[in-house]
Amino acid sequence: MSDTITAEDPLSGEEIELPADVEVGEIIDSPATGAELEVVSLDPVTLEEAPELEEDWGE
Amino acid sequence: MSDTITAEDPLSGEEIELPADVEVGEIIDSPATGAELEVVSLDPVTLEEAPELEEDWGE
Amino acid sequence: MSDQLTAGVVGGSGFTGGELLRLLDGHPNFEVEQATSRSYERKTVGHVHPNLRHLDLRFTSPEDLESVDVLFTATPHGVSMEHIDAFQDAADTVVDLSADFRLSEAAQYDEWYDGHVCPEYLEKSEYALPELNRENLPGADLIAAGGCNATATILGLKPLFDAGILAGDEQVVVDVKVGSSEGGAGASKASSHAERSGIVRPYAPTGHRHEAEIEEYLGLSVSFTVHAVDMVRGAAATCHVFPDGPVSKGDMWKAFRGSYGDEPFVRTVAGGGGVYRYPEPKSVAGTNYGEVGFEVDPGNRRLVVFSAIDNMMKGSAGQAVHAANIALGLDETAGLDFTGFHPVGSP
Amino acid sequence: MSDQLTAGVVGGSGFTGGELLRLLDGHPNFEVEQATSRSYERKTVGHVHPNLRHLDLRFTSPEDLESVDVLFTATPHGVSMEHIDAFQDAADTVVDLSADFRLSEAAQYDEWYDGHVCPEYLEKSEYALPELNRENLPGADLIAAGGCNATATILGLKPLFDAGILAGDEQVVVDVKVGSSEGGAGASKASSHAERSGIVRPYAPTGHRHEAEIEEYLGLSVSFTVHAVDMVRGAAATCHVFPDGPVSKGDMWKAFRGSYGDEPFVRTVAGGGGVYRYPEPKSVAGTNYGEVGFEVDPGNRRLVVFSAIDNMMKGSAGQAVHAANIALGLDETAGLDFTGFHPVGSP
Amino acid sequence: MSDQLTAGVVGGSGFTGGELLRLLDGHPNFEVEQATSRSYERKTVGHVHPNLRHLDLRFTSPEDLESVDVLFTATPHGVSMEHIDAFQDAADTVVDLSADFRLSEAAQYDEWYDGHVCPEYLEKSEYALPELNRENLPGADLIAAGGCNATATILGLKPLFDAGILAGDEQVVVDVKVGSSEGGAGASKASSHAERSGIVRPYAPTGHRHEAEIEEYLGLSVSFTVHAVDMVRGAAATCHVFPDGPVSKGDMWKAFRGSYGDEPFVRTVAGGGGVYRYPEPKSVAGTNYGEVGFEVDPGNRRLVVFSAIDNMMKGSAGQAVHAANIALGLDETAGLDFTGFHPVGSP
Amino acid sequence: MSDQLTAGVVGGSGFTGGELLRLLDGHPNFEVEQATSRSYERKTVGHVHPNLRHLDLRFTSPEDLESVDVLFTATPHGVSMEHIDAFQDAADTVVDLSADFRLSEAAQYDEWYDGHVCPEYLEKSEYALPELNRENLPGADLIAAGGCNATATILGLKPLFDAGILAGDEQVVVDVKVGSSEGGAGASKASSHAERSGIVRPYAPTGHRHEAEIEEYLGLSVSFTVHAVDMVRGAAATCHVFPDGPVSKGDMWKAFRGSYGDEPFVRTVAGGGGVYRYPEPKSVAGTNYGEVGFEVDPGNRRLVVFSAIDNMMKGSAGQAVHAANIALGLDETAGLDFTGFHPVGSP
Ligand SMILES: NC(=O)c1ccc[n+]([C@@H]2O[C@H](COP(=O)([O-])OP(=O)(O)OC[C@H]3O[C@@H](n4cnc5c(N)ncnc54)[C@H](OP(=O)(O)O)[C@@H]3O)[C@@H](O)[C@H]2O)c1
Ligand SMILES: NC(=O)c1ccc[n+]([C@@H]2O[C@H](COP(=O)([O-])OP(=O)(O)OC[C@H]3O[C@@H](n4cnc5c(N)ncnc54)[C@H](OP(=O)(O)O)[C@@H]3O)[C@@H](O)[C@H]2O)c1
Ligand SMILES: NC(=O)c1ccc[n+]([C@@H]2O[C@H](COP(=O)([O-])OP(=O)(O)OC[C@H]3O[C@@H](n4cnc5c(N)ncnc54)[C@H](OP(=O)(O)O)[C@@H]3O)[C@@H](O)[C@H]2O)c1
Ligand SMILES: NC(=O)c1ccc[n+]([C@@H]2O[C@H](COP(=O)([O-])OP(=O)(O)OC[C@H]3O[C@@H](n4cnc5c(N)ncnc54)[C@H](OP(=O)(O)O)[C@@H]3O)[C@@H](O)[C@H]2O)c1
Ligand SMILES: [Zn+2]
Ligand SMILES: [Zn+2]
Repeated sequence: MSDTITAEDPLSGEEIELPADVEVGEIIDSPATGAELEVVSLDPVTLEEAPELEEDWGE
Repeated sequence: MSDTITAEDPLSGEEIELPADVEVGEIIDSPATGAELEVVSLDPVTLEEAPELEEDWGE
Repeated sequence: MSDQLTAGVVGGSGFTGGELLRLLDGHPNFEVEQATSRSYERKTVGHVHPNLRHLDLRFTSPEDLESVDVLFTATPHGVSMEHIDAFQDAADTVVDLSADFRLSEAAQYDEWYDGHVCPEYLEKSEYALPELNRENLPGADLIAAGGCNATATILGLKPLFDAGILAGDEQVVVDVKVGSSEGGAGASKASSHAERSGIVRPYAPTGHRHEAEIEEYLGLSVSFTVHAVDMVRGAAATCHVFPDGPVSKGDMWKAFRGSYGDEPFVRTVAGGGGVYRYPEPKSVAGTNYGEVGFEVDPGNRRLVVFSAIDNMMKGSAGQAVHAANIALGLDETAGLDFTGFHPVGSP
Repeated sequence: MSDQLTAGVVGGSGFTGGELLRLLDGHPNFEVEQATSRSYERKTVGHVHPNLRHLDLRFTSPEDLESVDVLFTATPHGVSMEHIDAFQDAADTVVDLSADFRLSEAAQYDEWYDGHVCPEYLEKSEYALPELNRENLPGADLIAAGGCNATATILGLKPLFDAGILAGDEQVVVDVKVGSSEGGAGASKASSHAERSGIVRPYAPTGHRHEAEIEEYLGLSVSFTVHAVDMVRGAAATCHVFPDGPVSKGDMWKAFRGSYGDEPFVRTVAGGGGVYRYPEPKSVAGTNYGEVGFEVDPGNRRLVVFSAIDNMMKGSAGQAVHAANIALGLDETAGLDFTGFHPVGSP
Repeated sequence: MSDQLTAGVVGGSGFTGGELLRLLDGHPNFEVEQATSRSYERKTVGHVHPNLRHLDLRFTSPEDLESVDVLFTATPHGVSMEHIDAFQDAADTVVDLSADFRLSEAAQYDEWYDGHVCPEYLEKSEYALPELNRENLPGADLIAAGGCNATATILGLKPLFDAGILAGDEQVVVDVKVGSSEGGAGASKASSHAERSGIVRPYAPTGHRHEAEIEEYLGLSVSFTVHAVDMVRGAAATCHVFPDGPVSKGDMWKAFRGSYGDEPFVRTVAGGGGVYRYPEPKSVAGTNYGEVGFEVDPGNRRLVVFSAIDNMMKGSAGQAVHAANIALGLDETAGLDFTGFHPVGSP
Repeated sequence: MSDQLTAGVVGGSGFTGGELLRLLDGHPNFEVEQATSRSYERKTVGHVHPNLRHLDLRFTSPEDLESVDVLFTATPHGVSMEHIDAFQDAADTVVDLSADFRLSEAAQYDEWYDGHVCPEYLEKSEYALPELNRENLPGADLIAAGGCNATATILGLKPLFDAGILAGDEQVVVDVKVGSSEGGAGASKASSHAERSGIVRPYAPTGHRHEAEIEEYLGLSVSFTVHAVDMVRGAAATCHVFPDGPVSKGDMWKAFRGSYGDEPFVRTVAGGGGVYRYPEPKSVAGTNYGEVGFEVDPGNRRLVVFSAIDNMMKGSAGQAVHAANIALGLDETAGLDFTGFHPVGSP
């Protein structure tokens, strides 16, 4: 397994694992909630819920 | 088609057709509402909603 | 003969009986006088068939048949042969959907069914499938609608006989896939939703009775296997045919066009683009159409013939009405013009 | 106005476009002149819609619109508002199936969609649903067919407003279940057979755009949630209604009879016996009927209203043709008389 | 207590009985001694359950119960209350899957069922759902597995009570969608494949008995409606909740994490990307997992809570084994570690 | 060799890749180190496979392969042959699920595929199907899992060769029915839910590539036709066999018992009572079992052989793990002990 670091999921408050090389602005999904999160800062890594990706979902 | 008479559906108030030879106590379904009705008197034919026939319906 | 005729349906609470009622209700020349059911006597037809809630008709007993111009009988095998006299008393034209009058000899009923009680009718009855027997239908008074799986198979293979590609002694495997409405309206564990969903179930691995019918009408003994699959309406026959000599795609197109070029209810679909390249039950669901098509497998010197019908329509009730139209001198396609849906799940 | 009219369909390769072509083909008063598609230009209509293989018609570009009496436009949201001038140049009567002209104010499009480019049309357009707006349809030149889920909901709840059971400020939860044809003909992972089979998938938990439409036409703000389930055609709305005072079954029957007693395409089904006791999409599949019904839950002082339609018919193409019939002074039910199947899997 | 225990299943030919046999067969601590069936007496278990063909076990009569450590009883409502003494004679631990011992008072059985013949057991029995009642299970000798629809509902709403978002007097609508296995193995017309395919059928519009169970365990009177949809396994509850004050997504996450953070069989799924964004029966099919999730609808001041289980597992047999594991001091998750499939149609 | 081994999956976001991850996660001897995907790089495995939400694993690029004990490659045809050197650098044992290493000669790839870029590997690779090739698997470093339809066919027909009933020059028709997961995770119009529901669609009427594989391993040229039907998992092969001389049911039982009496994953089901009398995909869904069975048709001197597997298991991922178990000296059935469900819709 690749290197990982931990951060707090902003929705659930849970500790989650992320790849060690995440970058600011990256959108990454949370293993705790499945939600898409945006990396807003590093050291420590801080995450925010990403703006809804208006993916067409079959309507 | 066999002979028919009309009566009032007690649920919807609609005029419905019934076989001419209905009898008191007979349970018959309404073409207006689909409901099971009981013939409570003849001449004129009077109908009431039949007690729920606790038919097993797949639960 | 007037253009407005009266009709009755024995077995009107069943699946094909309900389909007959639906077709007759929408037919420009028929008026439904009676629908029988023993279990639902005096209930409205809409109690059983939710699509017929607008009909002001109640089931009556099959014991009290009314006099009509044409009587359709849609009862389990064995019932019609017992009641044929009463049926013919009630109507000049009887169209039976069961197997009771499809074969021509009592011996066949001994072999494939449980014998026959009135073999004298076997010669008089006419097979309903117009693509096979159109010329004998006008004026017929007893018509036997074909079996659904037999109909699908016969429709697929007939052009090969017409064109001389098959003579009758070749090897032909027919692998059929059918929907749950073929089993009729009765309830059983095997046909419950939980047990029957999502299946590919070999329900007649060998010895299916429709073999007799195919042999009767094509003169061909087929290797026949039927599978139940997850659809409600529909029968699809895949015929693996091993002709004696080489046959090209062109030969096949010629054969199919020759047999069906003028047929109002048969469509040849063989390759091409898009999603629907060969016959599929979905494409004909709810209609009286049969789709037939083919592919040529030179490596194995095989022809693959596909045939798809709606068992409730071309495979029974639709075929019956089609034959009645011809028998009674009506417009052949009257009441049968529905062309089907797209998209459609599994009608 | 002659009884024989010409019609065109923009977006003819889509699901509702194909349904329009099917209906117009079977309609006694219309002749289809054109069906557009950019992706299938010059292909036959039957290439996409296997049920229309008999049509001698090829898709043409939406850039080259022919002049017709009535133009049906069945394109994704946003297309019609961009092309409305060209559409109106091509036809005196335009019936649009998208959301582009359903709401009356630009602000609603800002809130629920991505704004509107020609808000001046919003006042002029007429909502197609005849049960709601029949009197304004004759002669209308721009008609907006309702959304499928909105139509189901409105049909179910309208009698409660007509009868004064609801005033508009009550609590109403609408829990909708829909089939895959609602998503249109495009392909996506979520709508692939493997991922979409057998689901109960909350696809619009909150914030569905049809809330706006319901509010517009009923004056009611509903709590709206939509689930995708395993069927192709069909939308079923279950409305959980909390009226201010007690309401009896008799009150409900009276309300529904009052609103729909004379409606050709609405059927009230509420209890009774047999298998089909309440509205079900299966019962109306392929038809222009809406089934509505109800049950009273005294313990919770709740009314449960059920409504079932075929989204491709009453929920779009059928409603559009129904409205066009009225707009053009034709027989209201022309071309829409199909009553549905029994049995039927999931059409 | 040794780690190797013996088990029996009364009603082993039924759907939940078969599921119990499957789970016990794969369980590290149980040995199945007996499976009863009156209709299939002396037939192999594999005759009924094709997935258990490898089991060397034949059905025996429920009249001849063997002595076992734990007896699972999976019979229709009313049977266990009649035979409870025999059951307790046969085993120290009885786990009943029916409704017979779920409620605490005879009056509830009078209201919702047909009364009770041994109300003295009602106080002694323990509700099986570990997420609700884990602390009372160790050593319990009569355990009542929850109803499937009640379990789905309770799992979804419990966090709102734990977190004080709900107190019990709020308005809550629960709209449930269920598969055909909920009806058990019996055959009926309504549950035949042809009639039940492709449906959205309101089968319990009001008055469903599980309301009593939900009220008993959550102290909440819900507005409850159940629909049958086209799947075999699965129950999905959509709870429309109207809390007194505003609730944020963060509040909800906190509530769900608080209640289920340590639960081995509950997963919170609430938004995010991909195809599976909320709880779905497909995602948990065949497993003992419950998926719960939510969405917040600020416009209507509504919370929508979704809950999905496999009715045969978390909704009955899985829950029963889970509770038995706890009651007997075994590893809680023993025999229940299957995590489900992807893709999967409708298991 | 230690009992705890590391494993990687190339193509982990696909259908068989996800199945491999599921099996390896539940396998007592494997630890998953890596799952690759180009489209879902850095997303959690649970984003794609909802049943694997508990896995703490993210997809990584196939360009950065980690060193593992065994590498499973589940990519479309043509990918593995291009990357085989990188794969073998990363792992001592490579198990490939594509067709790239199944056949033994380059000429076959010219005929049936688009040629081969590294034919030197063709001789070295071992076919995975243990029932055919168990003795050559221990220590193998390149293993080619069989094609799903080929596996079903080979399993069904092998006993006839073992017993001398077939020699290889007989006429054999194989009519296959498959589910939608065979097509993999990609989206297309033909595989959308609306178009693919309820179908019996001839998707490979002739010329299916698995003919080559069957010929390679049985020495038999078959007449092969594949239909898509409405299920997600499952492949069912019906083999219509015309042996040279008469064959009795007893001969067939002897043949099947002879070939499979000791096989842990093959079950013979041929007649008998109950609902499930012949092999069915439902009965083996989710499992690594193959069900085989037969019927004898004396009239047509035909044998009908049925074979049913789950294409995701015995037909790909399960077979791959089975072979890896043998190759690496592990317990042959490790990680593959799931026995399936009853009832089950269409997993
Ligand atoms: N389903 C198909 O796709 C299909 C296709 C081709 C041919 N067929 C043939 O068509 C016939 C009807 O099939 P189905 O599928 O419609 O069957 P079904 O659904 O079981 O209906 C049978 C009908 O016959 C009535 N009936 C049964 N026994 C009777 C008796 N002794 N006297 C009078 N009425 C009786 C039943 O009603 P009551 O019991 O209430 O009287 C019911 O209305 C069968 O012969 C079948 O082989 C069916
Ligand atoms: N499906 C339903 O149940 C339903 C119900 C009610 C309302 N509606 C509404 O009806 C409309 C059509 O829905 P649908 O389900 O039929 O969609 P669909 O299957 O996706 O069809 C869309 C059609 O529009 C054409 N099209 C797309 N973009 C276009 C453009 N820019 N210019 C011209 N033509 C364009 C497409 O063909 P080409 O791309 O080849 O040109 C296709 O023929 C939508 O607005 C939808 O919201 C649908
Ligand atoms: N299905 C579900 O999803 C579900 C979920 C939660 C709870 N439950 C509850 O679990 C119980 C079983 O449900 P099910 O769906 O498994 O039902 P089922 O499939 O109908 O099975 C019932 C079983 O009980 C046996 N049985 C019936 N009457 C009996 C009697 N008088 N004495 C002894 N055995 C009898 C039957 O076999 P024989 O007739 O051959 O003896 C059969 O094995 C019910 O109480 C149900 O409410 C079911
Ligand atoms: N489905 C079955 O039932 C079945 C049965 C037997 C054998 N097979 C064989 O198994 C293989 C996989 O089938 P499937 O159904 O799992 O297909 P699938 O669902 O389409 O998955 C293909 C996988 O390969 C990856 N991939 C595609 N191109 C790649 C490339 N150039 N380099 C690296 N990765 C690539 C894809 O992910 P990204 O594109 O994100 O990298 C995806 O993870 C095929 O060869 C198929 O013939 C399948
Ligand atoms: Zn389906
Ligand atoms: Zn189904």
